Amino acid sequence: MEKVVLDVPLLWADHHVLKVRQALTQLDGVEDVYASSAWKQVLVKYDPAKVDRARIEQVLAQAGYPVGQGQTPILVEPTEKRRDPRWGAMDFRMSQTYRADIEMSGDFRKW
Amino acid sequence: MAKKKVRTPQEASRDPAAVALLERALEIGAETCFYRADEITPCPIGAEGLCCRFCAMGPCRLVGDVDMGVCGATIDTVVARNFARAVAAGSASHSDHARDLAYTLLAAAEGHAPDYKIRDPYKLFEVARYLGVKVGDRPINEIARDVALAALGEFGRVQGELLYLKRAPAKRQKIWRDLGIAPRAIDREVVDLLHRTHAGNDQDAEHLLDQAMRCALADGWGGSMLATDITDILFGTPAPVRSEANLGVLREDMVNVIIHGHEPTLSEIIVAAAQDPEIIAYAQSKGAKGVNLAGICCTANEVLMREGIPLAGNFLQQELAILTGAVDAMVVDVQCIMEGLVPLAQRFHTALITTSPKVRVSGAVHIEFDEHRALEIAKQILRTAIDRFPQRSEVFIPDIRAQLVPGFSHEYINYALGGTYRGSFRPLNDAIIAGRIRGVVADIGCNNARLCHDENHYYVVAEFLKNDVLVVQTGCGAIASAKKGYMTPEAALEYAGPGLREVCEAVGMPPVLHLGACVDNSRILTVLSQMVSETGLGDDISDIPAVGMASEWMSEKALAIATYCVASGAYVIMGGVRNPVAGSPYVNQLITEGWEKKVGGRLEFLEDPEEIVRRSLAHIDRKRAALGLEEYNPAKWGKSGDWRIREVLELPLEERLQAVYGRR
Amino acid sequence: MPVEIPVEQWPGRVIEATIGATPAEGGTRSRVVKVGGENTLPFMLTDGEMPNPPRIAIEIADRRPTDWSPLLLEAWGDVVDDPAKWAKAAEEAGADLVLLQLSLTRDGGKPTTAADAKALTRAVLQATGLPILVFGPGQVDADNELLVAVAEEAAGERIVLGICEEKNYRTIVAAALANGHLVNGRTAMDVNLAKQLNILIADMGLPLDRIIMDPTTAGLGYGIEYGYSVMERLRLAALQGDKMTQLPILVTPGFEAWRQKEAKVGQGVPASWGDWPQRAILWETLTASNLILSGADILVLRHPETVKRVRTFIERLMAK
Amino acid sequence: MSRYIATRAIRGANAIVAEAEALLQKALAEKGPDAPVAFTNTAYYLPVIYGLLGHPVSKIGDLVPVIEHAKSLLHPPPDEKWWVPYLGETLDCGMATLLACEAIEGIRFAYGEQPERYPGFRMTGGAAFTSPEFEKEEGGGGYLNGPIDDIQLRSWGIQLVDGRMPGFAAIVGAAHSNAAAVAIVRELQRRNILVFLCGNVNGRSIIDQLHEEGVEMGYDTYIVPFGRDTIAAIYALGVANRAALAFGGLKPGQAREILLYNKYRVFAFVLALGEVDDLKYAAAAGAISYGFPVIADTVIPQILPTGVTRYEHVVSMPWNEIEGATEEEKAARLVQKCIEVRGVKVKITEVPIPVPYGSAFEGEVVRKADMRVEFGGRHSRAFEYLRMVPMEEVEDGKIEVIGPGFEDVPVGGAMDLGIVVEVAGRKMQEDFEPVLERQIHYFINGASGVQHIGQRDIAWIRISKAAAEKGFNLRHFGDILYARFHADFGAIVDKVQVKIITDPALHAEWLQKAREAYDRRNRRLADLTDEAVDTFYSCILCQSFAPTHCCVISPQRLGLCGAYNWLDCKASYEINPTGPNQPIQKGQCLDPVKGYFTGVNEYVRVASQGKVDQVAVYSIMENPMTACGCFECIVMVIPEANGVMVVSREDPSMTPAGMTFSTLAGMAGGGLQTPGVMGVGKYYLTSPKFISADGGFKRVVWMSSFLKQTMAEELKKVCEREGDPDLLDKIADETICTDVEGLLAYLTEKEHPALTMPPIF
Repeated sequence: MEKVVLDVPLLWADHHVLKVRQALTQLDGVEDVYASSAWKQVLVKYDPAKVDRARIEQVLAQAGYPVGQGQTPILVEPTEKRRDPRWGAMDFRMSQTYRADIEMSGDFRKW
Repeated sequence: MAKKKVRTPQEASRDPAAVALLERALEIGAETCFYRADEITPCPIGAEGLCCRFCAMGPCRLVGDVDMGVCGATIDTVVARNFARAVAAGSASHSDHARDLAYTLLAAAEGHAPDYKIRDPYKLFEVARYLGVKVGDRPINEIARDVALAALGEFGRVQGELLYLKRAPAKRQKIWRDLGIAPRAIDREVVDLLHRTHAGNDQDAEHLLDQAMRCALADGWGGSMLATDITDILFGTPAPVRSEANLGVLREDMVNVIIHGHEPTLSEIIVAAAQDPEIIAYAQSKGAKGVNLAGICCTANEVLMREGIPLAGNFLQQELAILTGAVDAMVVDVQCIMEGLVPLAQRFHTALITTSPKVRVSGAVHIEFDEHRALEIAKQILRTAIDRFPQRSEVFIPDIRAQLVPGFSHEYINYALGGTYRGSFRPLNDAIIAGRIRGVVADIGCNNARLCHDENHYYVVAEFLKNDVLVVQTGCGAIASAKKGYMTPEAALEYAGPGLREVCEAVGMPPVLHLGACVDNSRILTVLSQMVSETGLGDDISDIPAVGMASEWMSEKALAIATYCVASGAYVIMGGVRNPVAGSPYVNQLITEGWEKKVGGRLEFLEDPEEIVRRSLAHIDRKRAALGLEEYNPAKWGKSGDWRIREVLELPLEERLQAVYGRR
Repeated sequence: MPVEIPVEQWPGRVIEATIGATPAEGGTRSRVVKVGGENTLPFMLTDGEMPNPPRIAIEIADRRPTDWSPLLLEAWGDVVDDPAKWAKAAEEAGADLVLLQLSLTRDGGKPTTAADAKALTRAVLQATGLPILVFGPGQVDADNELLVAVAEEAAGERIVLGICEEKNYRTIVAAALANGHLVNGRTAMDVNLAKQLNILIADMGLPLDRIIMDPTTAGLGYGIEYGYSVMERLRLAALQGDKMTQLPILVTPGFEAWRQKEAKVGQGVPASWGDWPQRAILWETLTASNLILSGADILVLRHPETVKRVRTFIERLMAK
Repeated sequence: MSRYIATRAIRGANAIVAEAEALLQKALAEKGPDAPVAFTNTAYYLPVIYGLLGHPVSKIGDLVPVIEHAKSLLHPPPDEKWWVPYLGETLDCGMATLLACEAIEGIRFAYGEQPERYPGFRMTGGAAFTSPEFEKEEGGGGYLNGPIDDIQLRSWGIQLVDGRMPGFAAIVGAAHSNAAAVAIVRELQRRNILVFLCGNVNGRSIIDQLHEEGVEMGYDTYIVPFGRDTIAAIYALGVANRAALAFGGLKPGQAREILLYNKYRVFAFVLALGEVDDLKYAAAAGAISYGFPVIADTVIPQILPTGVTRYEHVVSMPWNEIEGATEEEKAARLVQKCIEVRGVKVKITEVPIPVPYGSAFEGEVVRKADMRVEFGGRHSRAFEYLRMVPMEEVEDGKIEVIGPGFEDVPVGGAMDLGIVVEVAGRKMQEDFEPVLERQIHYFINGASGVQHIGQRDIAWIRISKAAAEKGFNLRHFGDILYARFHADFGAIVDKVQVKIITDPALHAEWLQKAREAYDRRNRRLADLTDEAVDTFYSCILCQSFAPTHCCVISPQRLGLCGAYNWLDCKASYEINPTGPNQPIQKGQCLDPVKGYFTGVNEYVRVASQGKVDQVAVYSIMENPMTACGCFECIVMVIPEANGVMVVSREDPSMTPAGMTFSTLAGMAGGGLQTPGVMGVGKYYLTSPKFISADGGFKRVVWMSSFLKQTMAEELKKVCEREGDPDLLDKIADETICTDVEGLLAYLTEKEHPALTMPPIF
């Protein structure tokens, strides 16, 4: 039995784990799968007689999780100076404590 | 007079870039303010406030057996009068700056200044609320016009008191009103104080100093605060940006234009003009790659906070910048501009360009700024600079610069601590209450050529960080820390105590926060007021474990700032040079114990930086105890952070999957 | 000589609470009843205004109240066997509000269930168009179980749920919060206890205009002066601006009067006490009218004749 | 945040919003904008979106602006070096994540993919989804729960609001083992905490684990499986939002208020089991905005500074590093930590002992003949000691009996006993130790057949034969104390453990420690002067019968009833911030001698409903403090003697003023200021501040003999302090005289100092 650790950049959450596992565990010769969304890696133990790494990668790619390719989608790219443009657009300015903050916390209530 | 001992460059500055250029100055025989400071002995009589020049019967030097002027004015009166005059001048400077901004806003709103627009409408709405301007569904320019007019109204307010006073905690407002020092109108308080200090007027030290507080409050809660707010409205409320500091930001291959002074009105437009393709093309036609802007003093801070324009240095580096030979133009507006620049600029190819209708310097080029034609003038200035580029001779740029993350407006801090939906000061108050943050220190203000440049700033900031004190800075003090690298987020890991480090890591902020120009000290007042209203730290500014200081002060503006901070309840230490009221123990006692009794804050002049740190920490601990907060204990903190996950990340997958569950 | 009557102006005002909701407001009541809102001491109409006169609620039981005085049972007749009919009779007798008092058990001793409570509430709501109040039997567990069910059943009707006491207010308040009702908070005769309970209830997030307070009272001759004084002080504090006492006051003179010997007993008392029915009604009427003068906004009464008399009393006092 | 968490959460947020947007585009294309989107059985649309944005989503097209808003909340991840602040940005990304997750679940509903299919699964108490289309498997099974319906929500909501249910736990992922999963859930269940389940680790969810172990899930067991991925965690926040809308009186769109409501009122937390991925970090950032902290059983960065949540934001407690031999013990510690971090208050209503318990038994006496065993008294030594210790040193509910029980003690015999109570709490202060310690007396006395007298190291406890026969043993002291401290002092005590010590060596050791502590406290009390504090306390407990009376209690002047000193008031305020003891800021001292303070005057003016304008705290002659009627003594000026007399409540005799105590009481009480007459607590006599403005204790010319006898030692010390050790003998009492003439004669004979003092008027 052999094992291989594959980087799968699109495996970034546990609903992807369910899909990756579904794809791999159906594959004949795959004995054990650890799909880790935390580390975006898949550990596959397989019987080299029945299946090979290329096939595993192919199945992964078909399932939408190509090995080593793609990346977590980032909708907001960093800008040159990192001045975050979105902050300025926030309809939000406060230079006093919000009343609800005080009222909701019983500790600080003063009647 | 015999020649004094002249300091070596290493004795004159702690900043390596400055040292390199001071050496360069020696080499080429150029004279700087450092040299002149060594040459000139400060007048010992004036230094202690004992010289009375208020009428032509004098000047009376109240030294030795003389304890009364010709008119009979006592030492106490004279010392208080001198101090009060300085406060009046300082307040006038900030406030006049504010007035010009308000006029710019008015012109922009009315469409006469097409190069300006309202960059932060939300701030406009907020300010409108304070100034009693209706927002509703009205067009933004209409609101802006009314805000500008309301702001201008504050200067000559006919009746009542300044509208912004209501931003202070209720208890503070009551103190002002009970003492009769709630400012009425900005101009009026300055004029009133000037009037009182005229010969033969107010001749009671305490009474004079009360008006000094009132005048300073008109600056802090009036002029300065309006200046900050209107600048934010016109040019955007600052949020963190990345930038660099020190003379190493000058570029050999670009046209270097230094903007120096205090007002952002022109420099913001220069920033825009420098990116204009037409200007870039023109620069390229002269063999440069483009135009590189860098700032000195508070103009620098203004454009740094909003545009990320790098800092070339602080007040004492204005001459040194020219000594690099790489500055093609230095554009100055108002305040803190040394006349010594002229002879230096003449030795190089540098164009020294004055722009303010209020400031001309003999020997400098004057291109008068007019906000109605702002962009046009900015381009004219830049062309002047570009034209000088080919005349450069030898260039000496020390390769020294540090990174920083400035841009901490009060509003951003509020956002940073909770995001759009939960922004508040609660995490900051919590951190102080728990003792992760021992207290807050604002180290602000100038450089002083009589001191070793930046030495006090470096020292006190480092000590405070070590002791888990959060430091906020403005003005030239901020530039000092920027150059030292205290304003990078990484500095928290390197210099901060365990509790402060935890807080900085949680927020991702540097341990020293850059709040802006010296006029932006008003932001500190707003921050303190909100800390009070957030509850848990007492019910007045004077209850908060915080200290203000200008550890290398030199200007009258610094005295105005100090006075409004004290009158707002803060303990303020002026560091470095001699106590300007030392001549009268009574006046000194009035501004220390006297003011503490009256307004809860006190003003002290301390020469020794170690003493500054000692007294500050003692004050902070005393305030903590008074609030019933836990005693500061750094051993309790420092358990958060990323350190542990790094070990895990280094392991191969299979081991990592086990390691995340911890060691058995 | 003209006499100038001094006018006393108060900075505070009692909060106006609205009980009941019409179809337009999401309920089924034929009208709503507003209580409170005064900015003066009771009936000092020269000093301030009293937008709402004291309101009369008639108490009905969820089954024949065997412990009630025979005079009351007689006065109401057969309707006491059917809360729906009783509610209707109460409306006809001139009530502004109907208070349904749930008991701990049903006929035959079986405990009242949530389903019973729902059915009773529904029946009363259908029988009358008046806004209603529903009070639990006064035992913690039972109150919690029954009133939550009642609150759900009456969702949208803006009824008053009672009784919240310091030891047991959270569940009832939560039920009121969830279903848009009001609550009645009862404390032992004490200004500060009343205020504290109001604070506690308000702290849970119930708006002040959905809280009625019941500072507890006593029957005539059995300490009414004590209750009177507490109510008076609550009202004075309210008018002086103490937010947490500015709530309408509910009192239960019917209950208090009818449990006293003078009202309850017809035999074995001195002849000089006079005619029993007359005496009993007078007892309830006098208790109620006293409390009206000390600031009551809602009076819970039992005898239809008392209702008439108290109504007349209020009308005369309200006449300018 | 930590930068690591910020980076991962912001990445997760960007990714999930992108995924939601793609899914939305697909749904718009395939189903059209008018296709309905709805969670079943709720009037709150998609509750998170509805609550936060005030935007009712009922069809796919309604989701477009939601995703747009979510995108506007996104930020780029922080850099490796020279980063800009990320906390606010991460929290915004967290909110974007929640909006995206709910949008995804909404679309999944439209596609019939939610609630999640789970073959073979059956819920107890019926599934949420009763509509026929879901009943594909027999009896409505085969599906996980998905969102909670409104009816269930209301029923649970009431329990959450009224405190019967302390909070809810959103468990995300899978436990370290099946046994751990069961143990954790059981621990939560035991505390009545509602449990929501979602997420997976390597495809295994805690739902699978519990299912395999046969744990019943469903509304009836308070364990609700949402779905096997983290996206389903949004249903938990849907509950939070709806709770705020239904019970907080809040309107949709009041985002900040809804979040704050949850922070302060809904005690929920996230328990992240197993490795944490980008989306889990992102969703956690969203939960933090609700004030819900995150506790992980793996190594992740901790975020301990407080503020957005009430206590720590993110806590890591790696499973292998939790102390405990079994999975159950570890689970107990993990859950304990969660409760601590969230500040969940656990309610204990019953005292679990074999004898009846209640305040009715407090006055009970156990006679020698009925006694099984006694501790303290003449034949043995008993002490009780309560101390505050750091949070991590207390294991809540741990009760240890160290040493032998009383089985071997002969009937009617005695043995040594030490009761050591260790408490921890975020609001606990060392000053509260004696206040709490004194409660031991009341708590233990509440047990039927147990008698408790005394305190500290003079405690004396008896257990009756009847109680012992019913099985009452030493451990039950611990049970009583644990339950009562939680029930009565939950506001300041978070954790309690009790040591019952009979082992001789340890007993001696702890007695020594206790005595050191008593000593320390005595000294602290002595140091506690009026000048040393900024705050006095009020007591308006008696306003029920003296409506304008307000006690001003300072460190050196206790309440006139003698029952409340300054520390008691301080603790009472912490426990019950709306109660009768409120802090009075001293304010400016107008007159240090007479004791005028601006704050006191302001407070008293309000509290007395305007009847009392000012109070001189240290004077009987000028604006003296009012009294209700429950004073222990009355002090009254005897003008002829230039001094005062002190009459004790116990003294029925005539006094030189010509009135008995009961007549005097009418003058002193009622909340009126009567210069020259004052009701006081008897220990005020020993205070240096006792009518200090008028000359202090030396003014006392007559005193009830009862006081002289019962307080002999204390008063002797006072006399010494006043520089006249024989003063007590110079003070007359009712055995010497009951009229002024006799009094003057006696004073003259004894040369009482008052005669030569300045006139008291």
